[in-house]
Amino acid sequence: MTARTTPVQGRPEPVAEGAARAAAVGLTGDEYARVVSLLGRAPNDVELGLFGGLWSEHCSYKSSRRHLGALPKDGPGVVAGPGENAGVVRLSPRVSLALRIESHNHPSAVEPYQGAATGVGGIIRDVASSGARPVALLDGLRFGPPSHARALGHFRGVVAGVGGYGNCIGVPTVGGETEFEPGFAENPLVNVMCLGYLPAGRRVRPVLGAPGSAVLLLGAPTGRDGVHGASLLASRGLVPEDDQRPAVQVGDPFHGKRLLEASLALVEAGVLLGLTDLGAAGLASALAEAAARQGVGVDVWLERVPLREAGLTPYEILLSETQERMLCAVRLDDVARARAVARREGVEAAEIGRVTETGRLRAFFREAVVADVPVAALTEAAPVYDRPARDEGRGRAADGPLPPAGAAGAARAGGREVPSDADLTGRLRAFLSSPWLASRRPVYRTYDFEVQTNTVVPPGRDAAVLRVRGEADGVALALAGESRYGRLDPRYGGLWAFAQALRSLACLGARPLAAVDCLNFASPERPEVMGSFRAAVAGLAEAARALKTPVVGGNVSFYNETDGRPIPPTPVVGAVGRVPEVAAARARLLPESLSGWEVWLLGAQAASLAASAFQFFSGGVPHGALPPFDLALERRVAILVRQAVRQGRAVATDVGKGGLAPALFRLTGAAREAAGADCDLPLGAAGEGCHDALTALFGEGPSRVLVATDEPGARWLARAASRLRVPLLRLGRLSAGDAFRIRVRGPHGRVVAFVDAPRSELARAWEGGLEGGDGAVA
Amino acid sequence: MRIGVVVFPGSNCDRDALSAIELARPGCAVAIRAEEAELPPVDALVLPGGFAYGDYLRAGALAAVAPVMEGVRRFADSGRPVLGICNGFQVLCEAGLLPGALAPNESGRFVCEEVCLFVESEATPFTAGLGSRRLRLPVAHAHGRYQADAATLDRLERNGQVVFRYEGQSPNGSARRIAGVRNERGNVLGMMPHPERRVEDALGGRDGLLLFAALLRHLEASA
Amino acid sequence: MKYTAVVRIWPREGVLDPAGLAVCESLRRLGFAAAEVRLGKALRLTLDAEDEARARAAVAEACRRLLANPVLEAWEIDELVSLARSG
Amino acid sequence: MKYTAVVRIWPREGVLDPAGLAVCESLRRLGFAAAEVRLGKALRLTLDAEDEARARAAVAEACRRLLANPVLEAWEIDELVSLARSG
Ligand SMILES: Nc1ncnc2c1ncn2[C@@H]1O[C@H](COP(=O)(O)OP(=O)(O)O)[C@@H](O)[C@H]1O
Ligand SMILES: [Mg+2]
Repeated sequence: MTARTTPVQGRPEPVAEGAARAAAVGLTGDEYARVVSLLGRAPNDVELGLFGGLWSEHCSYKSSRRHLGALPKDGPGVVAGPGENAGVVRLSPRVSLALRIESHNHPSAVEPYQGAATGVGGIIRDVASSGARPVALLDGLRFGPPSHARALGHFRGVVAGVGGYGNCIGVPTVGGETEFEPGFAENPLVNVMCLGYLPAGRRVRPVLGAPGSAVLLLGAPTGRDGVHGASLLASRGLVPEDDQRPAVQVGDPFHGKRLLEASLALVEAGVLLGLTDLGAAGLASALAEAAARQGVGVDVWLERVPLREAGLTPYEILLSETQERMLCAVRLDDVARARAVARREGVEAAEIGRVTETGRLRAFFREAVVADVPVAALTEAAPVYDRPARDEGRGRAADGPLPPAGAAGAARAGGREVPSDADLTGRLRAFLSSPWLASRRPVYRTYDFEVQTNTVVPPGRDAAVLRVRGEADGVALALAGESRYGRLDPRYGGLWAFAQALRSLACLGARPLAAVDCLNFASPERPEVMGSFRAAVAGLAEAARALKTPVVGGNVSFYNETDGRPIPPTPVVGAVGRVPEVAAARARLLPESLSGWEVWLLGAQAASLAASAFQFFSGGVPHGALPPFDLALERRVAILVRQAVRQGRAVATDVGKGGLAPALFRLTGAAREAAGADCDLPLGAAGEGCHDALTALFGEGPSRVLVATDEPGARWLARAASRLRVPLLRLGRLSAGDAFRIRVRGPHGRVVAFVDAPRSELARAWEGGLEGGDGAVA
Repeated sequence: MRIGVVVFPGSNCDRDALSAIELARPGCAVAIRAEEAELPPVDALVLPGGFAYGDYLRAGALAAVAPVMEGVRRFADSGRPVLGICNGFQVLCEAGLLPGALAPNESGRFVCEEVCLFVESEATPFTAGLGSRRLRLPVAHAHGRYQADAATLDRLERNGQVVFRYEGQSPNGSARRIAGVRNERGNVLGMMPHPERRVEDALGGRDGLLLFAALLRHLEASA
Repeated sequence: MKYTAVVRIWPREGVLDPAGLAVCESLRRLGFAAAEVRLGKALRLTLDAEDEARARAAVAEACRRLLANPVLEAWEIDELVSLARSG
Repeated sequence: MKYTAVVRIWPREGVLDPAGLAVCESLRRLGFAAAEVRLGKALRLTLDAEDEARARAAVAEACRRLLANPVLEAWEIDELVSLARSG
């Protein structure tokens, strides 16, 4: 882009020219007209670039903002909610937790390794800029099936990128999700969440301080990378073969680590008036948003911005998304001290601007004014859309005709037919080794999940548990996304994601403190996408209220589509909870052995194959009726499970993806020493809708948890469950041997189907599912 | 008694090492910045894990020429105890203070998991009294495949310089399943597994504490 | 016929090369008068092909499809020799 | 005078090169008749020196002291040009 650097004075401009200029920065003709009326003149190119960046979906949330108000953001202990660097919630009188989630979907589709790496770098800086030391990462990943060459490339590149950055900077990746589904073959999802610890009294905000304060830019010299990454890349679908080179950023975790230490040193030195990460739309958005929060103005001298290569234009300097940079404000007297503190960590701090009373963002380049616009025009005055939304979800597919049978078993998976016994064991084995369920260890073992030595429960369970040095209470963290049910009913998808994240915490004995959400959708300009967005948010909000958990931050990623092929609606929820007496928790949560313990199913017993992993696995098109979602029961189940686990009476696992049989398999692996299983699954009693063996074994439904407990524990459980009105069903026992047996019993206790395999054989299939062959991580 | 932990830009297990040492003996751990040429007075040195200087070029290569390394070399030459953990091991090999080199894992991938190792030499300040014990410690590295030519490997085995060996399959394809080696004199030890990550039951065990306790005993005896 | 090609893959102009920067800094610290370092990959590839033109085409195709990431990297064929000829 | 050198650093003969093996496998999967791949590094180094001989000596010295690890790697100077001459 050639920069016209002098402000254009009220020159009437042909409409067509305006529209073309607007399109180059991702704005519509109407938005351009709005800019002209706000300024009272046509913007010059630099100014237009500022509007393009700040009014992008990514920065302005213009399509989503109206709907996000539905999410409850207040709760006991909430110190900072959405709109800050990170949400902050109190853990103890001494320690608070900072958490935030971000998507890096588009960059990861274009360049998987760097896209994922810079996503990790960005989320770490967000948490650090709230004054917290980042202590954990979680990554929510979605790809097409690994048999699809492009999807395999995404998978390998993204996993390597998350590890490449996270391992190097020294923040452990303690959990996440890795899902493979046809809907993500072109558009992978990379959602990353970061947790930080900070002293309870500390509050660092993304602001600039009073007029007269100095503005410092910390970190890497600015290059041309990622100019308009946010506004262009994330504001439309992907176009295959498109040249998106300028939009890609490269991460440097080594510099990231130095910047992290420098930022925290500055916070500790007590010199900061404000601190913020440079993310989407670079310097432009960091300056404008920070100034807007206080209603101040800011002057910035672009020639003082350290450059990586010569010849960057003012336009590029303002909009570059070069990584590993932060912006801070200090009092004039403190500039020298701040720079010394940063330099000690190997980081340069350039004084690039001054806070003013003007309320305007003014950029100078070698004496010339290259942009002069009201801060409020860039921020508060950004358009907000009430885009047309059409509800297509709920029940539509369920009421429609069954799709024609695809592969053998597709129709049966939805119907009643019970396959032969031999078939069932083989199917369980194949299902466990398929990308749907296969062990994620090949992924998380490439992540350092123990650095910083806080990891009490490492990845492999429903949630991870961390200690906090010097505190009795620890923290559990989990991430849960939902992309299958949303195809049938997007509200249900929202309910599921939220409830599952909290259920995962309960399985490790944690009480929820706060959640964050990441909403991944296709183009908001399609009414059906907007409809699913609205419904999913409504589902999240309902669940958050019913489960009494505030949503302290979130992120929206639209335009996840290629050539008009949208991803399925995918809300992802990250949650943190408190684990009391964490020092003793490891022995309780990771026992030596569970053999001889009883197996109980707690909670709802309704299940269905509709949009279940098994239905997809069997080659079916998602169809059928989803089981009812009773949020009140969900809450009671979570309370019961939490109490049982906390008191050391049970080891629990959520019955999520894949249903009961895979959950039982996971339970047999929950102790250091694997156990066998010997269980009975009575049809009908096993739940509403469970009238056939496939649904009983593989059907999915909310509010279900499988626990192992000893005999006194079982008595306790029975009493507690009746007090809390939670249904209970005893399924059998875990055994010392290697046999994994489930008998499905029909009327009069007759065995109508069974699974019977050596547990070690199932384990081999499960463990090797993502290893070797074409699915290998490396 | 003071044990120094060298903090390179990009080290990320420095705090973990400092707190493990503090747990073994409160008040004796000191951080030393690698950009400073002079070592403060200390009785032993630990080079911690992480990605010093980003591990760019080769793991440990750029750190091996950091300003502090001259001091580390003199310290080692004087016979005082030096322990390199993970990245620290890589740095010591790159600096020539230990024989051999650490190549990329056979799998080509980073690996983070708990392994078992045997202590095969007591002739270091960190393993005295731990003879033929079996330790459970975690590894977390992408470049942990110990390599040296056959003659060197034979010599190391003959001299008892192989201090730790992985039990069963090595997680990285190390020559002769070597997990840690010492110099001839025995005062410099490098190991890929992380003892500082196993110093509390709450975090999975205390086998790592044995090494720090052995070091303290050694320092006391020689004080 | 067997051919051996050496391909060099460089970070593109303008693309951040953190490794090159770090190496340059260390070289300076060691007293070398290094002004700039770019760190790329070298790849020696032995393959079957009918003649040199086809070998070159195959290597170029491999660079495009797999070896280099066009978003971040530029490649060049540095050498191409027939193994028979080179001994 | 400014010189630019390109250095190639290879995994030594006999040292396992997992990255090269992985690339080779992927090439075969894509249908290339790849027999062997070794993955090394290429380093472009711009430095000041009085003349070409000194430039070459400095680069060789940098390889020995920092750029290559003799246990694992072999290095070669692939190119050395004076920037003035090459334009
Ligand atoms: N991308 C990832 N990063 C880190 N951990 C992961 C990732 N994917 C999965 N995991 C971990 O693997 C385990 C199994 O994950 P998942 O298959 O989603 O099962 P669950 O039903 O327990 O959520 C969990 O502990 C999870 O945290
Ligand atoms: Mg999960």
